[in-house]
Amino acid sequence: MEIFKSRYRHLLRSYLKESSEKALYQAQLFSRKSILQQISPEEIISLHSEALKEIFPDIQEEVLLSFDFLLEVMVDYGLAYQEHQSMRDQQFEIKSEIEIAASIQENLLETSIPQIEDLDIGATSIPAKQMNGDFYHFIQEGQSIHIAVADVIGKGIPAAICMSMIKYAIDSLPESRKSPHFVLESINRVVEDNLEEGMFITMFYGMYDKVNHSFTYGAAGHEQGFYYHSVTNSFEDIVTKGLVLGVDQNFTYEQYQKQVEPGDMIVLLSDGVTEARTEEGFIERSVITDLIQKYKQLTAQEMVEQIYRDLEKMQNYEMNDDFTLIILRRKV
Amino acid sequence: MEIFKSRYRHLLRSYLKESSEKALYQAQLFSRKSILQQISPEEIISLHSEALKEIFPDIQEEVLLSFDFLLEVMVDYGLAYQEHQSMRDQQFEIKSEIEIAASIQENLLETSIPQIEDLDIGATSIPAKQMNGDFYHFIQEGQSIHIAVADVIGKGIPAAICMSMIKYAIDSLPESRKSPHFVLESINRVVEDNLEEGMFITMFYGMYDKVNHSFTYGAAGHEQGFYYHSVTNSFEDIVTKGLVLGVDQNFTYEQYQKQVEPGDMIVLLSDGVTEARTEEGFIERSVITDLIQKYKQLTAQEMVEQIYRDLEKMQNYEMNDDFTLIILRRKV
Amino acid sequence: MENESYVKIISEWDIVAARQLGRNVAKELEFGTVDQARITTAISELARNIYLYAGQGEIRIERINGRDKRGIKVIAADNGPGIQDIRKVMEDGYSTSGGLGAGLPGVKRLMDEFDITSSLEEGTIIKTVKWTR
Amino acid sequence: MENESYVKIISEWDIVAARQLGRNVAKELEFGTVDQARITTAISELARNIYLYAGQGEIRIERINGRDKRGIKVIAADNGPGIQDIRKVMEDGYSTSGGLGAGLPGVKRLMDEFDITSSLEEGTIIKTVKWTR
Ligand SMILES: [Mn+2]
Ligand SMILES: [Mn+2]
Ligand SMILES: [Mn+2]
Ligand SMILES: [Mn+2]
Repeated sequence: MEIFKSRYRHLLRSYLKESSEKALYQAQLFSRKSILQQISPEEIISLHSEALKEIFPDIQEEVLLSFDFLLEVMVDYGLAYQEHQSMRDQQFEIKSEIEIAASIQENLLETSIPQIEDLDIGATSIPAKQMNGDFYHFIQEGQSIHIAVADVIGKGIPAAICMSMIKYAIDSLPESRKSPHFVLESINRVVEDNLEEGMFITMFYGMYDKVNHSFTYGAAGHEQGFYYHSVTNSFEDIVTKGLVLGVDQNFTYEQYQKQVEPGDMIVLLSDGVTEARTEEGFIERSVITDLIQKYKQLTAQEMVEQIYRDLEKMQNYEMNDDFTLIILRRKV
Repeated sequence: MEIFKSRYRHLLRSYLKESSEKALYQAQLFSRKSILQQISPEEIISLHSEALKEIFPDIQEEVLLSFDFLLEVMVDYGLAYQEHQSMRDQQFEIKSEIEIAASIQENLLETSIPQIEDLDIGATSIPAKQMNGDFYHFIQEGQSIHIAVADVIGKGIPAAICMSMIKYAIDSLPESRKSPHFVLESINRVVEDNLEEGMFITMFYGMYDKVNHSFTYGAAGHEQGFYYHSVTNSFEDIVTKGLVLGVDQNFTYEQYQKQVEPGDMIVLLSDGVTEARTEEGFIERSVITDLIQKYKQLTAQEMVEQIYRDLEKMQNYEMNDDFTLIILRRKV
Repeated sequence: MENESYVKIISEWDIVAARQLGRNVAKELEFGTVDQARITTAISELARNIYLYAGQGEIRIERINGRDKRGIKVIAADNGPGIQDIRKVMEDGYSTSGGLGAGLPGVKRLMDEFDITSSLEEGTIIKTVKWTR
Repeated sequence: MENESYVKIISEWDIVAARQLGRNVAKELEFGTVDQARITTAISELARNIYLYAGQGEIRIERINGRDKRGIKVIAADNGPGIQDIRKVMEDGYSTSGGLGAGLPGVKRLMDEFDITSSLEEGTIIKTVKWTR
């Protein structure tokens, strides 16, 4: 402190002598050091008034007195400043916690894409912030491949915790209860029981029969996917009815079925894909089908990744929602 | 700004006239308002120098010049202060996310304390931060009451996500696999599979037989509890051997049994209880048993709550770790 | 006792009286001007809390001696409803952002020692100490 | 052109020259003393960044006219290695906590407008404006 005191007096004295920009530059460098040493603004006021007293022994008594007043005002500024410093430390801590949590979540939700002779499957899910509130999950059981895609309304940590719950809930269902409408109905009850009022989850659940090449599915308020007909080279929406999860405990979900022909594609997604927001507003759903057309020569995994990259760029690298895109293609 | 200017001049003038404490109190109230209006400290310096110029028209030119220097120093303080303000806003956002997450977690981990004629049970679990990395869970099944207590190494969000996983893992075990050593071994495998390198969980698992009044238990590196013998009015440690979960996939856990007599107590806890840190360092384990002695006339639930309050105060309300304390007493 | 004096806090102007008492003692103990201002701000905050939340109470000021140092002890006592969640009021950011001033975390920062007890029955007692350097 | 002047930043003392140029223009445009100090601090920060990270570059100062207002435009240009992660350097807390000063977020706060482009090939150009009120 003594060093700061004499340094301040020295710098002030040379400023008063030369009135030079150089002295003011040194004032700034001084300030930087004193902030680093956690010298608070009221201490700076006190340095200033003491320096004035020494430099001008005949200074008006009342001018010196005025610094008591200024000091009093600055004490509260000093406190606000210290408080913010301590909050900054907390913040760094929280940020590193979230990073760890995100990597745990990634481990927990890990699901491997089934490798099946007749099917080409690609999937990607990328969070807008650090933690993902979207979720997809593959299960192979008997002659079926189950595919779940879900999206919690809300993002970040709360959404991520919900997703872990949904995954465990699906995993604990016995095989006999895993047809789409059963799954949606059970998860709906779990969500009702466990989640707070005002939390909703949308979900798509499908079952691909590897032997008969039929796709059975149902959904709860989830963004509609696309079905690509190879013969006509055209898309249709995968239309489903069903309330979002967590609203009505007793809701019964409908179940649909499609016969999948060679070359056909099933495209599942979250609203983060279709609600990509560019400078001109939300994109049209046709942007997605155009991209699929454009990349349909690629493998399913290459397609989903390339489409993500294109949409990321369209949005100037600022993603507003978690992004999940899955493509299943029946090979010839 | 004009209002602040004339108000400042007015207050300073009356301070210079009366030199009164009242005027300084008003300086503080002024400061509070100007902070709220995001007036930065360099602006206060400018208010001060302008007020001086008006109050003392004959003030030395050089004294006024000195404020240019002080102003230059304060600009950097103002910036640091503004930066912290913007970080505070971010922090409120994250905090509200964490609050929602914490309440979801509370819902997810909710467990009700069994009401049994022969037993008096009290339990409390209080997080050090918003999210709890400690966890307890009661299950009633047949003639047994199962009690799990676990503690993730680490606190906050990552720990909380792990805990949700452990709860689902325990709940999905079939009844036949719920003896303590089985539970510890299965959860150990789940932890190995799902958690990152370097994450550990300690756990105690016990089963109270309501008919035979025997207590069967085992633990994985968990803080030792206490057993209170009513006949001798004395405590013994509940000693267990067993590696923490998540280290060795194939570890086999030992199982122990105790015959519980009327008036006896089983005290289970997390290390947040025993590692309470006061100004003199960590407390002795005997502090806990002394507190139990002191409050043993109370119901089990009153005991755990009163002991928490005492330890909270001993630590000057700064809890360093999640705190979980459970007491089971066999009634006469 | 000569070493202890107090001010009853009933109206807002008693805050000023408590500040004055604290500042006088701080001056006598030869605290520097910055520390004088800090001690006074802490007293102001404590007195204002009593005035705003407890309705009435008192600020006691003591001169105290440590091993080889002297200090000022400021005690704020009231019979108000007590503080429900002490951990919460000791958290940063709530009082300042709402314009409520430094709050108790601020008082803690301004002083060297800080202790608080609060209960529904006995109200709140806050004891703080600052030592001369 | 009369409206634009510049200072080459090679040594630390060129920072002072850039500040001086900026302050003169700010004074002529009749900015208040607080704003003069802020503009100068922003220039100082930009010049110092060039000196520390790019080795050399220049600060250009322009007087500009808006619809019904006047302003000062400060441009910092260098041929340094460019900024790898612009989102990172625009985040709060990194530079001040390490004692590196206000950093680019600080410059952005001090001025009214702020724009940055940076690439490995063309170095970094930062354009900032402050308007008289
Ligand atoms: Mn979502
Ligand atoms: Mn979404
Ligand atoms: Mn823990
Ligand atoms: Mn612990």
